[in-house]
Amino acid sequence: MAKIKVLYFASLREQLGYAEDIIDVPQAGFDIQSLITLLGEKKPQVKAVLTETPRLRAALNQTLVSFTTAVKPGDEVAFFPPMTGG
Amino acid sequence: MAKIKVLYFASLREQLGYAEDIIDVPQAGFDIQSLITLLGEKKPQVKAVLTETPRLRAALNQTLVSFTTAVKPGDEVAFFPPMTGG
Amino acid sequence: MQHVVVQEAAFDVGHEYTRLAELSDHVGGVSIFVGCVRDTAGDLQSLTLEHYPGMTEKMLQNLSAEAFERFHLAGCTIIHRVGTLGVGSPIVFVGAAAAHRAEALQATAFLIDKLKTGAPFWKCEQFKDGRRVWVEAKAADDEAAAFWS
Amino acid sequence: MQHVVVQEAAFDVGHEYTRLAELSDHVGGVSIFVGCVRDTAGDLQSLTLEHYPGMTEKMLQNLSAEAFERFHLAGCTIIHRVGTLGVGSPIVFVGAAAAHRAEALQATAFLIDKLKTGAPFWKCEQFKDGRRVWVEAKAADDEAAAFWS
Repeated sequence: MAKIKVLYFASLREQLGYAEDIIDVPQAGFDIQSLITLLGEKKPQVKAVLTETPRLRAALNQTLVSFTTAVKPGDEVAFFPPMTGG
Repeated sequence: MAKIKVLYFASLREQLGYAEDIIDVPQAGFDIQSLITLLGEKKPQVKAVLTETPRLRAALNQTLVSFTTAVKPGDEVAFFPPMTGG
Repeated sequence: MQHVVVQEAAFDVGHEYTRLAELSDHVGGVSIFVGCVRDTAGDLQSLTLEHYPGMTEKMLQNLSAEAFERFHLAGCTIIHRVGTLGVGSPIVFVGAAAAHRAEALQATAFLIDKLKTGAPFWKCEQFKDGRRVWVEAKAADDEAAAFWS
Repeated sequence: MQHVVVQEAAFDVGHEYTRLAELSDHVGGVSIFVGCVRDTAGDLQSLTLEHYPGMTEKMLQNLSAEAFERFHLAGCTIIHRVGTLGVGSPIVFVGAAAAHRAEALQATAFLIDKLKTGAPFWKCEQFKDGRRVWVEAKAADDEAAAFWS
């Protein structure tokens, strides 16, 4: 097991009332979708927010990724709604 | 017979060395093409400049027109090369 | 707001931007294009712009009115300079303010494309070696203008 | 020249224009788009922009580099504000300087279309009656960004 940092932005951060989780993940065979499942098991509030966000986006080490992208210990993962810049 | 004013712009004006002609035209049945022919008969220098200008443009009373547009006494006609603004 | 000017003097881009941006709380985007005197080969001295006074203003006002209507603008500005301009000098300012970005961007492209071939301006280049050359109209400019028809 | 900034402070459009226009004698056109806080119904108090520090700068720099290469730019500027902004406030400045107008205009449209959906900014609207609403992403913005792919 090793730790990864999970960040929440915008409506996700606001609904949770906090911006960051640190979570233990297995060393191998772990992707963004597995992380969502694990977070949901450990934190019901996070599960609700992630599943209720339409078109949830994920970034791995500050790059947009699909949910099938592998996560390694030490990575920074962020979850947020579709971006609305400009 | 009645007078119309003919203006020349850009390379036409420069080649002629002057900017304006006043010319007598018939009262009726006269178009831009007839005016070009008449100018050519009366002023060989104008004929050379008008025929040697690629894609010659004409304006009648400050509106771009085709050479088949009728000209009336008192009108202002202008000849110039394709426009290059902007 | 439609603001159409032909002038010898330079224009202030910041000032013209503010005029468009502050029109209304409904403005969500301001788009601007400025054309400058380009010196591709390092041999240009200056550029002289001649125009047809009276006809120019009329055609630019028609163009502004067309853009205003077509792109649902809150504001539209066309400023075109005439006279002799040095390398790098601004020649033309076109700007549009609209509720949405697509309309502002499209109006700006429309204005400059149409203005290139549809208003009675003519450019004459003066080179450092003394040559004077009237700029020839480009077929690409006719095509760009025709795109909006 | 590529100039990419995320900041709370306002920007000076005239200053940013000059930075682009004066890059080189090869610049023939400068195109600019500024997005502002729009109040369509008269009930908006302010707009707050949140972002993902670090990722934002990286994505905007990638976007600038892509535009610079793709449209053969002499200069490219992206300035995006964050924090709480009042109605009418400028939010974002994108600008491009190029030899020819088409490249400058296209680069500007590309930058703002891509930036709308491709950089980690989120807008929250505060209304005069106290409501707070996160702005929803528009399908039209995804389509506009996809146009450039």
